[in-house]
Amino acid sequence: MVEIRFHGRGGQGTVVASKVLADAIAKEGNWVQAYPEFGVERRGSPVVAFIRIDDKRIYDKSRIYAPDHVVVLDPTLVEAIDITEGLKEGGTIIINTDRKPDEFPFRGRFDVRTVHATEIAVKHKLGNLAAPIVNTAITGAVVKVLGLTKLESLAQAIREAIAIKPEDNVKAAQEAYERA
Amino acid sequence: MVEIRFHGRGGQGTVVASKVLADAIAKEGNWVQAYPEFGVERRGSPVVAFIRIDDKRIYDKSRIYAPDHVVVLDPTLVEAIDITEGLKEGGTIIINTDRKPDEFPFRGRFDVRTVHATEIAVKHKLGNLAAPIVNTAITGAVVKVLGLTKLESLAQAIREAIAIKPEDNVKAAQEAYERA
Amino acid sequence: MKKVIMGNHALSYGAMLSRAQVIPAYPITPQTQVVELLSEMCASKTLDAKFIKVESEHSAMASCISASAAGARTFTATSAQGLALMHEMLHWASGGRHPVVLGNINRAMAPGWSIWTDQNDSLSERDTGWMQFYCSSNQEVLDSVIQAYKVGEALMIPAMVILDAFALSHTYEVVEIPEQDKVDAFLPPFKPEIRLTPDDPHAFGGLTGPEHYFELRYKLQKDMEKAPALIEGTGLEFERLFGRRLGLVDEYKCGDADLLFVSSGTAGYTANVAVDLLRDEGIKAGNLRMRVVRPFPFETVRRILGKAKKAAVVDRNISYGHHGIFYQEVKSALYGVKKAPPVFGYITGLGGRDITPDTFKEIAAHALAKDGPDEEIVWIGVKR
Amino acid sequence: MKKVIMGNHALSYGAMLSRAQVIPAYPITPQTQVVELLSEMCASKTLDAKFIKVESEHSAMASCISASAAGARTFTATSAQGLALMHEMLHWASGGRHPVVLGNINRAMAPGWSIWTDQNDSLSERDTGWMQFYCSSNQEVLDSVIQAYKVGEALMIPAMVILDAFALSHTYEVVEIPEQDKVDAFLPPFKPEIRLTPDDPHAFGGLTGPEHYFELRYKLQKDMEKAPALIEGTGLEFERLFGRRLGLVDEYKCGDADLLFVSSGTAGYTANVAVDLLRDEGIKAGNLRMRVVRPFPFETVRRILGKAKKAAVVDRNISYGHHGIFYQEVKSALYGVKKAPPVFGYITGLGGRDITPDTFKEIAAHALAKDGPDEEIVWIGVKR
Amino acid sequence: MKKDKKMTLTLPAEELMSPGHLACQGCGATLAMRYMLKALGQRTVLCIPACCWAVIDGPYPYSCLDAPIYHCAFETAASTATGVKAGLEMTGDTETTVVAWAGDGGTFDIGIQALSGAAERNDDIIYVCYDNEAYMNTGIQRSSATPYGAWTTTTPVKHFKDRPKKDIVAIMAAHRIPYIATASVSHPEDFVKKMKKAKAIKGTRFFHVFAPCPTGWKSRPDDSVKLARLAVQNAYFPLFEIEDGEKVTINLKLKEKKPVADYIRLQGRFRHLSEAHIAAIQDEVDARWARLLKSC
Amino acid sequence: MKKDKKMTLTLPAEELMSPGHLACQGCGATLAMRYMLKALGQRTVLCIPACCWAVIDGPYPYSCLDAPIYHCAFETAASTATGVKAGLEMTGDTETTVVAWAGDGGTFDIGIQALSGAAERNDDIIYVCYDNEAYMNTGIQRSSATPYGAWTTTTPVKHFKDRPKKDIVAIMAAHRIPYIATASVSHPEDFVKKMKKAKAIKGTRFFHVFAPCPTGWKSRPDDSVKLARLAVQNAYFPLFEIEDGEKVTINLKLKEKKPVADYIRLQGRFRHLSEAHIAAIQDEVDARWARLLKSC
Amino acid sequence: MKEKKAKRIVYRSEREMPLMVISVGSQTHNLTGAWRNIRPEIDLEKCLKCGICWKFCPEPAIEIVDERPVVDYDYCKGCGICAEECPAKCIVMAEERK
Amino acid sequence: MKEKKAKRIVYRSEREMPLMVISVGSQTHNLTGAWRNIRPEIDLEKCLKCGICWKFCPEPAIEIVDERPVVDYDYCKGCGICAEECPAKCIVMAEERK
Ligand SMILES: Cc1ncc(C[n+]2csc(CCOP(=O)(O)OP(=O)(O)O)c2C)c(N)n1
Ligand SMILES: Cc1ncc(C[n+]2csc(CCOP(=O)(O)OP(=O)(O)O)c2C)c(N)n1
Ligand code: SF4
Ligand code: SF4
Ligand code: SF4
Ligand code: SF4
Ligand code: SF4
Ligand code: SF4
Ligand SMILES: [Mg+2]
Ligand SMILES: [Mg+2]
Repeated sequence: MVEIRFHGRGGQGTVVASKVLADAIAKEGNWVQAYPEFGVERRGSPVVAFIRIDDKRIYDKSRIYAPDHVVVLDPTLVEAIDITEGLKEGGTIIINTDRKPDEFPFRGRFDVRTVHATEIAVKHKLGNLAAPIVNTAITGAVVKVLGLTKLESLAQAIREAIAIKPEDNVKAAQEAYERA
Repeated sequence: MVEIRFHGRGGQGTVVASKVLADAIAKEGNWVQAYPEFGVERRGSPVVAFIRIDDKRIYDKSRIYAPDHVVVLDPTLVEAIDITEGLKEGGTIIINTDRKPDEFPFRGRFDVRTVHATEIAVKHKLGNLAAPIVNTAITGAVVKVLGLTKLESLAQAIREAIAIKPEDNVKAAQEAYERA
Repeated sequence: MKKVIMGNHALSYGAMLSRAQVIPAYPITPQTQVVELLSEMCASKTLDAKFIKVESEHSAMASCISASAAGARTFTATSAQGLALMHEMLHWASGGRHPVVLGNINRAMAPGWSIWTDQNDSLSERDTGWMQFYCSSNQEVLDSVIQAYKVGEALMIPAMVILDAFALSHTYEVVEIPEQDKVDAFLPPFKPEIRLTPDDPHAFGGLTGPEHYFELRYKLQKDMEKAPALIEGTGLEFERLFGRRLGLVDEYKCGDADLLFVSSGTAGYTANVAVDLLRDEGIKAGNLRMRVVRPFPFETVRRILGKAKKAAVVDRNISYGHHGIFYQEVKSALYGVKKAPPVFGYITGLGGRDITPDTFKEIAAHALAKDGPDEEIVWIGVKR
Repeated sequence: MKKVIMGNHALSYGAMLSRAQVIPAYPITPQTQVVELLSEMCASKTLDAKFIKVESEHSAMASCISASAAGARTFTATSAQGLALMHEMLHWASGGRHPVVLGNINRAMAPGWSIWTDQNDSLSERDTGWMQFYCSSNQEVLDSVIQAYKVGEALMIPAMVILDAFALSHTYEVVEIPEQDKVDAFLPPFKPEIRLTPDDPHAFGGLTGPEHYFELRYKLQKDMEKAPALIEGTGLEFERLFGRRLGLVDEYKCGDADLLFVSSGTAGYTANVAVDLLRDEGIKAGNLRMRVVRPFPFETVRRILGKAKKAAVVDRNISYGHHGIFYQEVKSALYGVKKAPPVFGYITGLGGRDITPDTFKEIAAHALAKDGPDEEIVWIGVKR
Repeated sequence: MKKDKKMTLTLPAEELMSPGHLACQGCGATLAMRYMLKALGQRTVLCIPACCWAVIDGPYPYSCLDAPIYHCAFETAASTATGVKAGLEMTGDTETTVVAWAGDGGTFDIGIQALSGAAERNDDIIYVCYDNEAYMNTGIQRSSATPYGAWTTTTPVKHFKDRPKKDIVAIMAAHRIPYIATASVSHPEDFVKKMKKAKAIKGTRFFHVFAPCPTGWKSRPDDSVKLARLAVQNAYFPLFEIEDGEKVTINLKLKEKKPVADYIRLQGRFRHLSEAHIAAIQDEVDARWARLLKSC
Repeated sequence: MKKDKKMTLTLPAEELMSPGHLACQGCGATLAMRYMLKALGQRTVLCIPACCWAVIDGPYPYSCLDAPIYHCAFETAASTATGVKAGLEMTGDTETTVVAWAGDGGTFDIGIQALSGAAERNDDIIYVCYDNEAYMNTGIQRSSATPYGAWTTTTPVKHFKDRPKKDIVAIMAAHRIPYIATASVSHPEDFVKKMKKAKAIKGTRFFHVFAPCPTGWKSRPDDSVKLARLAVQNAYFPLFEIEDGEKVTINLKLKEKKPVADYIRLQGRFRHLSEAHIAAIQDEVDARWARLLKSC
Repeated sequence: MKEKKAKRIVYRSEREMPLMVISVGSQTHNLTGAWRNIRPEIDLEKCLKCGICWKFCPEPAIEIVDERPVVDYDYCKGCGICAEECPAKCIVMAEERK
Repeated sequence: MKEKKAKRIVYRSEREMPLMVISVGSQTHNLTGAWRNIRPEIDLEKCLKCGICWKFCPEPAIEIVDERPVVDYDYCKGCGICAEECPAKCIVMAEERK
């Protein structure tokens, strides 16, 4: 069983990211569960989503307290909140940032990876610099780093889930996959 | 235990008659229960009310099916419906009418008494001939015939219950008492 | 002072003597006389209360709740459809800890339209966190209103005083109306510790996350669990002042009974008549009348029924797809009690079908003929 | 076709595949996605239905009822406050024999405002004459909607399909979406014998006196009593067509269990995880997940629990002043059953407090340490 | 008697209401129903919430009407009608007229939300409110349609109704629905004509029908039609239509209005009113009439 | 910076709302509350039903307001306020202002019955509807306040809202309550002035407050005040008062109205509209404005 | 139109009843003439055949038979509206036999 | 006014909680500055002291200190209204450090 937590902001599509990833994983025949934090999401406020993956039916419907990995969509969150809470020792942290992994204080305890998803998103015209839509791009990086599913399945999942500019989103994910 | 049924029409104060009587009886220390037919009362439609009297607490809350006596406030009902239904053999029937007891077909099986409560009511200016208010007058006759309580208690009960022209109502009851 | 009054007026007098301060109410047959008399009392200043002529029962309960939050003693009355329309607000009153008192006239739920009695309206509110007092006489109605305030305000839990349509609501009986000063001595003014006022501003009932909700509801149940003892104690105090005692249940010849009826409402009194008739026939019957259903009097029921040879639970209600509700709950309470008797479940009298002493005799005959129940539900009086 | 969808959308797909014709609905967290998707489907003609944007849940259910009376298949969905606001109309749907299907997202009742799960909203409707199906996965949600129409329309009884807030409503899972033609083969169009039409004019639901009401309600209960067998049969038929079986309950390692959990909703699946963990520790645990609560599956519960050594009923709900509702009803069902086991009652998870495998392990430890229950209610996870 | 002369029937002969029903003697609400059905004909579904008509129709298993009825919950006349219309349409019947038929209490008070919702959606129903100015079925309690000054059991003489009658027509007009009409049982021809007109319109149509109630008004049963007529003639209840919330047409122009006192004095519910009270009522009626004239 | 110059505060300085609350960035509803409390002061009880404000205030055991609040059921803002007023009066507090504070959904739809009832009784409360034109708290579903043309999750682009916005002010005016006002977060001085005026009046007072919602309108958070201002300036949401249901006063006279298109184009919820649609909206706004001018 | 003067329906068993709460009979079994204590009597000689009595009877208990108004006393409740409204004043309300 | 920058309340037991669902603390424990990804910076040199930024801040996160507007970054959510409305255009929205 693998458990992942996503950090983003209200309005950034954090839940969609987790959902698309779940979709992609299911395409390979695995069992998967994705869910948002059970709360009130407000534009701008920090939000969380989760996925749980297993090769057999998942009966456990309780919440995830100790994820294996953490994905951070918005780099400013790293300072605003404790994104490592509950994260298993040695777990992976994937951050959307232009900074280097070793610029982060928790570098030692966890395996930090960075990808500049914002840049990729903007390049593919997904939102603008003030409000980039990074959620699909980051999934490419996650698939690369954690190897949960095939890139092709992710592309397929994005095409099914995203109504506006699906191909640009796929391309962003692909580029993030390559750069991660 | 004594059980009495009252017949009248919607709007004629049949329930009030039973209630006033119950009141008067309670004044002598007896236990008593009075209740209307459990239905929808409509102006003009035949309606029924009941009282149940005992010298000990009355636990029985079921309906009265076989009354000891029947009181008829409106003489036209005698033809319209079966006022003797369930009445115990030999029970008393008190009818507001100017006719004689032996003019009624059920005379043999029951003890029929008549009193012209309408005349008495009109005389005491309780309503008018088209719509006389006979309910208090008839209680006087009932008290006389069945001897359930003292006339004075009835008078008291009427005074307490009737807001408009209480004394005239008392007088009507007294006169009916005398004439019954 | 003794007066011959109808059950509905017993509710009104109860509210008046309790000095209810805010009375939002909406008419419904067979409750109308309750509000008519109260509105009369308010108009004539016999009662210093604000009568609010709301446009629905939903609003009636909403106004009761917030007036109670503001620190006023509140009363309303309704029946069947009206109670059902309040359902969301019933949950609200208990969850918000507002000791509203509500008189409910038991009437069968539509459709078809019925104005006649059965208990499905109030019993289908058994899970809303209200105390429920079922009455069998007009005296009990009046006394229960006063006691409901006393217990409810001590625990900050709302309470329903419940009476059968017509068989009580419209039936005139002799009632001793207590004196106001004695009632005042028994029931002090309502002074909640926390109330809605700019002098001490709080937000009531905001968003309550998984970290806190559970505890608040735990408190509600724990306070409910205090109610049985408090009801008994209040009954004793009331008896000292007024000479009449009401407890969780009413036992009629239960001590030596071979067959115990479990009954409620007006049928709970008619059962006594049947007990006497059966005893005349040499059958040792008894009657356990349930006055309080919420909180369920577990200990009392176990103590009394635990000693019986057989119990026949008579329900004027049904939880469709399950059993009669008293039957269900009595069995549940007795589960695991050593030597608990066979318990039979009867359903009768829905939609105002009359329940007579004969109904109970038929039930007794059925129960006495069997060792234990062999049907989920025994129907009495249905035309099959 | 397999799809990863959220529980709310499983409801929408269920309604779409069942070809619901009239969908009056009102939004409430956490149900909104159900109606959003349905309104999208209606706008894009994926579904040929009339979506009515009512101004309240009360009106939603009123419109469902009358559209059903007119012969249309109807669907709505709601949660907590919305369900509560429908209460009067829930009685109406069942009493009027209208087989509406309603999706309810289990959310705790206010106040304080909660959007998180517990079962008090739907269980406090247990006495309204609706069938209730509690689901543990999104697949089950979708399948249950289709089955609910099949069973409901056969018996002319409405049904609720119930899922936990967030833990199911907002959780994405892999769901097999059946093909429309197969669903059509399983579920024929709704063609009630009697419907509201000028071609055969009848007055529905008029005033019904004590001479008739009782019998009509007797019929409702008798039809409810047919439901358990029909639900099992429908489950078998569904399995033949779709390869998935759903019955009254779901047994997980019950056969040889020394300790049986009785559970429901998403906790009813989490319990399975705990069963495996306990078995790893050498404790023979099992889990009886209650899928259907109305009609209560008396026989099944007696058969399975009758063989257990101990039962631990886990309630995410409470009837204040009584017990957890499953606990109450299970004990009631087992009353008088020979060799029925000691039954423990646990309350946990109110207002969305999480229920984890550890919760069940704590419960197991408690139950295994005692011969029988020595408290009315055992609270798990409350901060005391 | 002129044997040869033909009877003059100014209303359709078809009778969809049979006798044997449970209305009081002289009930205006019953006349209203009779007229409406004459106008709409048998292909009409009625949705009747709790109100006198829920009883008048007759108990299970009977009905005095030859049109199908859904007896619905008190507060749901409009939402029930909406559901029926949708249900019929989805099962292939687009022709049948669906009517919500409710009392003033079920319309002005407990049912106003469902009505407002239906009007906002412009649901294709005719909503008829027969107004007897109180909750009569439950024994004469005030509603928000009860006029200023009236006694009811919840507005006792000592504290009679002190608020004016809610202006339901203005409220509905503010919803800008396609058709609104007032009607009176004293003017059945006008009633039938407007109802037929309404039948041909699509969307939400609203009727406010004046229906005297001898039981609740403490009036003589034989005065019912007379009272209704007086109310029209003294502009207490003028007859008019409003199309699309804007276009107002007065159906019965009044050259001179009769005094309201004539009308008031025939009713026991107003017995306690002083001359001053009646003068105040007259003023209010005059003001309303002036507003109406202005709005045309 | 001119160090000596005094700050100009055009609103009362007293702050009864603290930061830390849970509104989205740029929330208009939050500004509305801030202004209202500045006008009414701390001796005010708020009754807040389900709506964004039920969340904004903060979760148990916190509150961002310094006035007492009763968080009430969605449909009960008015009846809760009525109860509070009665409860306070019966316990000796006749001074405190009682306010029902609800969203458009809680006012136009599910709460309209309770509101209509309170207005009919002329209960002594101030009812404020902050209008963000949809059910926002549940994630942007249409309400009957949603304007023609708008996207919401229940009026998808393929089938956008095709009914006009319900005219709540006209409906309330038909109730003839003593005071009605519209207000906008772009004009806080006007808002505060009218709220103070309302405070001094007895009976039911109704405010319709325009409160942009960037989340639901798909607009930029920094445009919230600008949008509100545009709506006032183009007569999409004119500022006016109605006394006793009759006397209409326009608070901000418009010499020339800005085109509605400027306003529409700033909002994602209208993105799908064609020029023709926008022209239709302009016509509707013009017609409403003409009606308003006529009614003065 | 449902059967004129229908019979009262008596169900002896729930099996005879329809599943739903629906009407299957007409109210005409209910002879509301019993409610009446004054009765309208039409003087046909004076009658104008205007149909007004027919129009305003709330039951309706006036039928047009052979071009003239006939009161059906089985149903007439004796409200008196016909007499009050008759322009020819040819209907009198007589007392029922006491 | 409730305590400025109040502490978060932590209940360890139901006994510590009030009986009713009532607030006993201020929301100021909730530092909504964390929501911000752009920050308003006021160029006080250009400021007109008109108070408009203060007036239109929805939090409110602008205080008047010593006769000038000061943003409280603990709470400012970065909505940008102040910058948009400032007549002197002396507020700029700068990016937060990424
Ligand atoms: C929810 C609910 N509350 C109350 C009632 C009781 N009730 C039935 S009819 C009625 C009065 C109806 O008044 P109106 O609508 O004016 O019709 P009328 O009886 O005057 O014809 C009332 C209060 C009910 N049936 N349902
Ligand atoms: C009976 C009931 N139905 C539905 C809801 C769900 N609900 C809560 S807030 C809300 C929308 C509120 O909309 P509005 O009144 O416009 O306020 P806003 O959220 O837009 O501020 C809804 C539908 C509820 N709480 N109660
Ligand atoms: S109470 Fe009035 S409206 Fe009702 S049936 Fe009698 S006369 Fe008609
Ligand atoms: S959704 Fe809109 S109204 Fe609600 S808090 Fe956010 S911005 Fe304010
Ligand atoms: S008296 Fe009344 S009921 Fe009889 S015929 Fe005349 S109008 Fe009809
Ligand atoms: S109203 Fe008079 S004149 Fe006219 S038809 Fe009837 S009886 Fe004849
Ligand atoms: S950016 Fe917004 S929240 Fe921050 S200070 Fe400016 S107006 Fe206030
Ligand atoms: S709005 Fe601009 S000019 Fe005015 S006080 Fe604020 S910063 Fe200064
Ligand atoms: Mg009425
Ligand atoms: Mg809104």
